[in-house]
Amino acid sequence: MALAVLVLWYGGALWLNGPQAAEALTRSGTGWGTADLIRQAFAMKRPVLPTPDQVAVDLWNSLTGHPVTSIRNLLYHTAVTAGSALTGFAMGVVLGVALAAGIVQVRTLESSLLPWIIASQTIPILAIAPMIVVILGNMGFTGLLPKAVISMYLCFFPITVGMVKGLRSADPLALDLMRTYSATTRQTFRLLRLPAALPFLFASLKIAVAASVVGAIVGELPTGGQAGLGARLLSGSYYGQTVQIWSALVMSAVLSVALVAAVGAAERLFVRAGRGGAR
Amino acid sequence: MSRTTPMSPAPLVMLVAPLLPIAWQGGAPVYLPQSPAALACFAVSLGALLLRGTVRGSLAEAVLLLAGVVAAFAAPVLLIGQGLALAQAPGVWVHLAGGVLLLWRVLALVAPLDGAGRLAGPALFGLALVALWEILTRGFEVPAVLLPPPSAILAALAANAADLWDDFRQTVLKSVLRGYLIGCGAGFAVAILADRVPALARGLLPLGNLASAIPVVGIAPIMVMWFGFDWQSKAAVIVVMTFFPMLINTLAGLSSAERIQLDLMRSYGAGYWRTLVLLRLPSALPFLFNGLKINSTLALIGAIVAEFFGTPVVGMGFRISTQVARMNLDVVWASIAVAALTGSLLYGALALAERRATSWHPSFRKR
Amino acid sequence: MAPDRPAAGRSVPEPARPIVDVRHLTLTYQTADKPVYALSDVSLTIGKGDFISLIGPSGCGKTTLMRVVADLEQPTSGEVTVNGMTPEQARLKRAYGYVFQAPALYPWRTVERNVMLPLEIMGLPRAERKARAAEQLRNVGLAGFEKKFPWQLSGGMQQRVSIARALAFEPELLLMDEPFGALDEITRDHLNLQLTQLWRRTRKTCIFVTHSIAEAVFLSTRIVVMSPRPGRILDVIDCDLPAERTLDIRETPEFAALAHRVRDGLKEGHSYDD
Amino acid sequence: MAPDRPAAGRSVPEPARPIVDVRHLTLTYQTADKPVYALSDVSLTIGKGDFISLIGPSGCGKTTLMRVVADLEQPTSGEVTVNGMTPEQARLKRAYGYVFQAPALYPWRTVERNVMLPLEIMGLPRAERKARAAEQLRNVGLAGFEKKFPWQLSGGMQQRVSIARALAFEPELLLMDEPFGALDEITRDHLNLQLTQLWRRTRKTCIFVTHSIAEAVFLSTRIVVMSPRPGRILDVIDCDLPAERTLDIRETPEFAALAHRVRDGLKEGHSYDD
Amino acid sequence: ADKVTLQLKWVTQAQFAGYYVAAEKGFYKEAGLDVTIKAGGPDINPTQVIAAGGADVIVDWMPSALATREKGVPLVNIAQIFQTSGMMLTCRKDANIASPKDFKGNTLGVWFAGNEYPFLSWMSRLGYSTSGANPDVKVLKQGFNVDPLLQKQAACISTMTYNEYWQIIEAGVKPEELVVFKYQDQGVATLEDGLYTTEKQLADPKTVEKLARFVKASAKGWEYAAKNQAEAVDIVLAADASGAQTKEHQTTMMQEVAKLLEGSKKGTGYLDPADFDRTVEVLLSGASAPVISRKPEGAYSHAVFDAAAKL
Ligand SMILES: Nc1ncnc2c1ncn2[C@@H]1O[C@H](COP(=O)(O)OP(=O)(O)OP(=O)(O)O)[C@@H](O)[C@H]1O
Ligand SMILES: Nc1ncnc2c1ncn2[C@@H]1O[C@H](COP(=O)(O)OP(=O)(O)OP(=O)(O)O)[C@@H](O)[C@H]1O
Ligand SMILES: Cc1ncc(C[n+]2csc(CCO)c2C)c(N)n1
Ligand SMILES: [Mg+2]
Ligand SMILES: [Mg+2]
Repeated sequence: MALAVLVLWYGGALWLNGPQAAEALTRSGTGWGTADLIRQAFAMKRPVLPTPDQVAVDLWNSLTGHPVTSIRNLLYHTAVTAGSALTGFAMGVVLGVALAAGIVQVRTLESSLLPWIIASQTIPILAIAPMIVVILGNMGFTGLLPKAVISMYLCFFPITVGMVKGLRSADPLALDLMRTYSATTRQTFRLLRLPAALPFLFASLKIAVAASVVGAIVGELPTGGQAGLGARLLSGSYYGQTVQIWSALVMSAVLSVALVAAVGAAERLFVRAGRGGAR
Repeated sequence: MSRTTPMSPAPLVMLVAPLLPIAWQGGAPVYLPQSPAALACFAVSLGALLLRGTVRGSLAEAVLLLAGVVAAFAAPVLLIGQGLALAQAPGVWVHLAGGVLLLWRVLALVAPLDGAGRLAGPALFGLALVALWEILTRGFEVPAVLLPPPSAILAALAANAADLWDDFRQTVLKSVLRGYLIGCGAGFAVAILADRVPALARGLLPLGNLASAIPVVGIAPIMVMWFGFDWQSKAAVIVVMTFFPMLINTLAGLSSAERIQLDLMRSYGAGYWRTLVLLRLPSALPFLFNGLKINSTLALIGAIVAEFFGTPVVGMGFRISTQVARMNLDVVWASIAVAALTGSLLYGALALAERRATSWHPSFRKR
Repeated sequence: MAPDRPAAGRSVPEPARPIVDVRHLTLTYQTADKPVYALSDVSLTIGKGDFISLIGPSGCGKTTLMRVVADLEQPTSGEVTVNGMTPEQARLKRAYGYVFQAPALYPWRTVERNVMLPLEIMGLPRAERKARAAEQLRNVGLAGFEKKFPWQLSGGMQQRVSIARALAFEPELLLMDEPFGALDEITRDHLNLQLTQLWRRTRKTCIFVTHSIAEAVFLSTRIVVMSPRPGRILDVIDCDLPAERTLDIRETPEFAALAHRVRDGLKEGHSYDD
Repeated sequence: MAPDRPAAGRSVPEPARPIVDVRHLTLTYQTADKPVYALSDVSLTIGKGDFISLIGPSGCGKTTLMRVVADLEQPTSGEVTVNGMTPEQARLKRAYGYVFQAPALYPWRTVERNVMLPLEIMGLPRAERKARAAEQLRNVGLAGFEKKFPWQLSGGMQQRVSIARALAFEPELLLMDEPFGALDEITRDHLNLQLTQLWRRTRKTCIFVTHSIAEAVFLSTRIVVMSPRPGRILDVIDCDLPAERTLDIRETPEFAALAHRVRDGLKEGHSYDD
Repeated sequence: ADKVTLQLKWVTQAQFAGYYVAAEKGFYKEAGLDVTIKAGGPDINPTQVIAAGGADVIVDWMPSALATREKGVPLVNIAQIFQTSGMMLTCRKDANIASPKDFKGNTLGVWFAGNEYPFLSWMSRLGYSTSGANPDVKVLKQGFNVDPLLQKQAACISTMTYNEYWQIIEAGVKPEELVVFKYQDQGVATLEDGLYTTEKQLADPKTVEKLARFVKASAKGWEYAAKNQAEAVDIVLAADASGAQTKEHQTTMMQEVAKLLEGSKKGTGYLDPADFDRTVEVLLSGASAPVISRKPEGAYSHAVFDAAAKL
C-alpha cells in the first residue's frame, strides 16, 4: 500500500515537475535524455511537487539540525501549533457541549439559536481571523489566545451538531424511566443523555480535533511570520520554498492524525460497554 | 409541558433607566423627561410589562411584550437619529438591556408554535441580533473599517448586487456544489470500501486520515498550483475538506446497527450488500446526515478560503480578500452575508431532508 | 361491558383512600395514516394498599393506561389524579416505581449500577446504594452477576434486573408491566411469592399487568379485565382470598372460581376478534 | 441427568432423518470478570419434522443453544450439524426462520415492510411479498396495522409482527424463542392452534423455547428439559399425543401426566438454586 | 522610556531591516523609547490595527493609507522611508512580450488588496480594458508567490525588485529570459513603505516629540542597515520567529531595499511633496473605480520630520 503511494508520488512529481525540468535542461544547452530529465525533475530546488525523499531529508534536517527549542526546529513549531490547537479544542469542547446541552434542554434556545450557530459557520474564518486577531490584540490578548479562539470557532460546531443529535438519541423508553424517577434535567443529562450521546460525541470530537489544528494554523497566518506551522507554511509559500511547505504540511498532518488517534483511544476507554442489545 | 411558567423579573432592570442619563449633548447629560421620543419608547416598554397580566393566551402575551421590545430597541435608534452621543449614557443601555431580557421571554412564548410559526423564533432572534449590532456600532461609534453597521452592509449589498451575484455563481454554483458532491461521495465510498475490505482499510485509512488532516490553508495553494486558478482547484479543496467528516460519520453509522438486527440478517443468510442496503445504511442515516450537514458549511468555507489563494477576478473569496485590503468592510460583510445565507439554506434543506428520511429516529419521535 | 361497571369496583368492602382516580379517560394516538383509539372512557379508582391486576388482550391499552397514570402520556380527555394530585405532581414527588414491559436497561452500566440508578437519583449514600442493589439482586436470583453488562444476560435475567431496579427504591406506587412474562414457571412462582410477601409487609399500592390469569388471581386484591382496542373496562373482580397467600391456594376451588370468572371476562371481550 | 440421556430421544418410534445434530456442545462466554458457562456437554438429535420444545429455568442457555444452531454463536467445543452441513452452510442456504426473544423490528420500516423483509431478501416478486405479508399479519391479528411503525405498537403486537415475519418465508427450520411470551391467554391459544395446524400441514422442523409447560406439551413431539446454568439436558420427554390436536386435549389425563413429568424435571433442576 | 508600537505591513524580512536594526543596536533605547515591533502578514491590515488602537505607528503603502483616510480613519504620513517604488511587472520573453504594447491578449498576474490601482491606472493609460466579456488583458488575482509565471499560467506577474523577482531567478530562470517593467519607469509609481500615524496623535505636541525621536532613530537604523548589510541580514534573521527565512534571499533583498532608500533630498524619511502629488494623480486617474475620489488634504505632515531634524 505504502509502496503504491510512493510510486504514485514519484510519478506525480515527474509529471508535474517535468515541464520545468525540461526547460531547465534545455536552458543549460546540450542535449539531454530521459534519465537526465528524471534526475532533474526529482532534484529541483523549487519543485511543483517535491519528491518524498526531498521532503524526508528536509524534515530530518529541520527536526534534528537544531536544538528542539530553536526556532529553526520544526518540532518547536509543531509544539506551538499543538498548544494553541489543544487550547482551542478544549474551549471548543466546552462551548460545543454547552451549546448542545442548551439547545436540547431549553426549547427557546433550540428554535432561535441553532439557525444562527449554523450561519456563524458559513462565515469564512480566513476573513474574520484577522479581525479576531486585531480585536483581541487590542484587548491585550496576543500570542496563544487569538489562535485558540479561532480553533475554538472551527471546532465547536461539529461538536454541537453531533451532540444535539446524540443527546436526542437516547432511547425513548430509557427517557421515560428517568421521568418516572422524576430525575432532574441535570440527572437525566448526566446519567442518560450523555452516555447515549457518546458515540456521536466521539465521531464529532475526531472531526473537531482535526479542525482545531486547521484553526490554529489559520490563526497563525494573519499573524504572519511568527512561530508555528502556519507561519512555516506562510513563509514557505512566500518564498517559494515548496519543500518547506510540504514538511510543514506533513508535520501538521502527523499532528492531526496523532490527535485523532488520541481521541480514538479515549473513545475506546470510555465506550467500553459496546453495543450488544437484545438477543 | 406547562404553559404558564412564571416570567423572570429580570426585564425590570429597565426601571433604573429614568435615574440615569440617556444621552449626552454638547457635554451635558440628557435625562429621560427631556426627550419626548425616548420617553414615549420607555412608556411603551413599561406599559407592555405592566399590562402583561391582563392578556390571555401566550400568543397575545408575546405580541404585547414584543411591542415593549421594539420600543426598547427604537429608543437608541431615535436618539442617534437626533445626533446625540450615547456612548457614556447608561440610561438608554439599561432600557435596551431590559428589552433584550424581555425578548427572551417572547422567544420562550413563541418556541412551541408549529407550522410557519416555527420560523418566528429564529427570525426574531436574528432581527434582534442585527438591531443590536446596528445600535451598538453606531452608539459606540465603532470605526467602519473595523465593523460597519448592518445598515451600511445592506446598502453595500444593494449597490454591489451584480458583483455579488457573479461571485455567487462562481463560488457556489461552480465550485461548492461540485466539490461537495464529489467529496461526500468519495468519503462515503471509501467508508464502504474500508468496511468491506478491512485489509485495504488498514492501509488506506491512515493515509486518508493523513491526507485529510492537512489544513485547508496548506492545501489551497497546492491545489491552485495543480488545478489552475478557476473553479477546479476550489472544488478539489472542497473534496479534500469534506472527505474526512463524511468518512468518519459513515464509519460510525455503519457500526450503529444493533446486534440483534444484524443477527436477523445473518439468520436469513443475507450477504454483505443486502445487509448493507437493508439494515446498516438505514440505521446509519442519522450519522450520514450529520456528516452531510457539517460538510455543507465546510464546503462553503473551503471554497472561499481557496479563493484567497488565487482566482480569476470573481468569487466570494476574491471579493472578501480584496475588499478587506481596500477597507471596504461593508462590501466584505455583504459578501459574508451572502455566504451565510447560502450556507444556512443548504443546511436547512439538508435538515429538512433528514427529517423526512429519518422520521423514525428517536430524536424526531419524542422530545 | 358498560363503562360504569367500575362503580362496582369502588364499593369494595375496604373503603380505602383513593390513591389513583381515573375518570372518563380517553386516549387517541395520532399517527400518520389514521388515529389509533387506545383507551375509551375508562374510569377506575384504586385505593391505598390495593393490588390491582390489569388483564386484557394484546394491544388493548394496558400499557397506555399505566403510562397515563405515570404521567408519561397525556390523556385526550378525562381526568386522572394520583394521591389527589395531578400525575405530574406525583411524578415530581417520585411516587412511582415503574417496571416497563421491556427491560430498558442502560447498556453502558453494569447490572449493579443499573439497579443503583434510581438510588443515585434519589441521592442515597454510596454504601446504602450498594447494599440495596446487592439485596435486590439476590432476591431475583442474580447474585454473582453484579459486574456483568445487560447484554451479557439472558432475556429473563434482564427482566429480573429491571424488577430489582424498581423494587430497590421502595416507591409509593408500583407499576409493573408484565414483569414476569419472560420467566420460567419456577422462577415466576418464587417471585410471585416474594412479591405478595413484600406487598403484605409494606402495603404499597401496586398496578400490575399480566397475561397469566393464575398470577392475577394469586396476587391481586382486584382484577380489572379490559376489552380489546379501544380499551374499556369489562369487569372489575374482587379477589377476596385471604391476604396471607401461599402457592397452595391455587389448588382451592375459590381460586378456580375466580380464575374462571376472569377467563370468561376475557373471552367475552375477545369475541370481537375471532 | 447423564449426558447420554438424549440417546433415549433418538429411539423415537419414527426414525426421522436427523436435521439437527448436536454433539457434546459446550459454550463458555468470556467476560471481563469471570467466564460464564452457558452450555455444558449438550447432545441432542432432532429429526426432520420434529417439533422440539426447550424448557428450562431463566438463564440456562436455551437462547444460546438456538443461536449456536443458527450459526450466530460459535461453540467452545463440540459439534453441530444441520442437515448434514455446518450451521454456517445451512444459514447461507437460508434454512432458518428465527423468532428472537425480543422483536428486533427495524424502526425505519412499517409493520408491513418489516414482514416483507425476508421475502425481499429471498427475491420474491413484489405482489407475492405483499400478499404473503397481508396473510401473515391477518393470521396474527394485525390486519389494519400494515402502515404503522414498530414503535407505534404494543409489546405483544410487536412480538406478533416478528412471528409473522418468520412464518412469511416458510423456512426449513423454524427457531422460535418464546414467541408467545408477551401475549394474553386467548391470543396465545389462538396462535398455538394455528402453529400446530401449520406444522401438521407442512411438517417443518421446529425448535421452540417456552416457559409454559402446557404450551410445550400441546405443541411438541418432544420436550427437552434443561438444567440451570451451565445448561445441560435433564430429560427428553416424548409427547405421544395424537398429531391432530385441539385445545380440548389439554383436559385429558395423558396431557396432565406429561405436564407433570415436565414440571418434575424442571423442579429437579431448580433444586440447585433455592 | 516612552512606549511606541510599530505595526509592519508584512512578515519579518529585510524590507523592514531598519527598524529591527534600530531596535537591536539600541538606537531606540538611546532615544528614550521602548519600541514593540509587530510583524504583519497578508491578512494583517495595518490601518485596521491602528484604527482599533493596536499600534502607534504603522508601515504602509500610500494607496492603502489614502483609501483608508477616505474611509474615515485620519492617517497621516510622518515619514517616507522608501523614496522610489520597487513594484514591477515581470514577463517571460518567450510569451513574446517586449514592450507594454505586447500585453494585449495576455494574462497578467496582479496583487489585489490595493496594489492593483497603479496597475489599472497604467492599463487605462495604455488604453487596455481589463474587465468585461472580452478584455484586452486577462487579469489574474495573483497569490503570494511566483508560481503562475514559472508554470506559464500568466505571461507577466507582479514582483517587487527586492523579493519576488529574485525568487524567479532562484528558481533557475535566467535574467535574460525575462523582461521587467518598473512602475517607476512607466510613470505610474506610487509611494510605498512609509510611516503613518493618526491625526489625533499629532494633535498632542508631546506625542509629536516622541514620534520625532522614533523617526530619527528609525532613520539611523536604516542608514546603518544600508551600510552594514551583512549584519542587518543577521539581525533580521534572528528576529524572524518562523525560522524559515534563508540568508541567501534576505541578503539579496537587503541589497535591493537599500537602493529604494536613495534619492532623498533631505535625508532618510523625507517625503517629497512632488512624489506625493504624483501618487495622488495616479490614484485619481484609475479607470472606472479610482482609489480615492478627491485630492486628500493633510494626508502628510512634515512636523515630525522637521522636529526630528532639530533633535
Ligand atoms: N406511540 C404510539 N403511537 C401510536 N399508537 C400507539 C402508540 N403506542 C401505543 N399505540 C397503540 O395503542 C394501542 C394500545 O397499546 P398498549 O401498548 O397500551 O397495549 P397493551 O395493552 O399494553 O398491549 P400488550 O399486552 O401487547 O403490551 C395499540 O393498538 C397500539 O398500537
Ligand atoms: N454475550 C454474552 N456474554 C456473556 N454471557 C452471556 C452472553 N449471552 C448470554 N450469556 C450468559 O449465558 C447464559 C445463558 O443465556 P441464555 O440467553 O442462553 O439463557 P436463556 O436460557 O435463553 O434464558 P431466558 O429464559 O432468560 O431467556 C446466561 O447466564 C447469560 O448470562
Ligand atoms: C495581500 C497582498 N498581497 C501582495 C502584496 C504585495 N506586497 C507588498 S509587500 C510584499 C512583500 C514583499 O515582497 C508584497 C508581496 C500586498 N501588499 N498585499
Ligand atoms: Mg403492553
Ligand atoms: Mg432466552
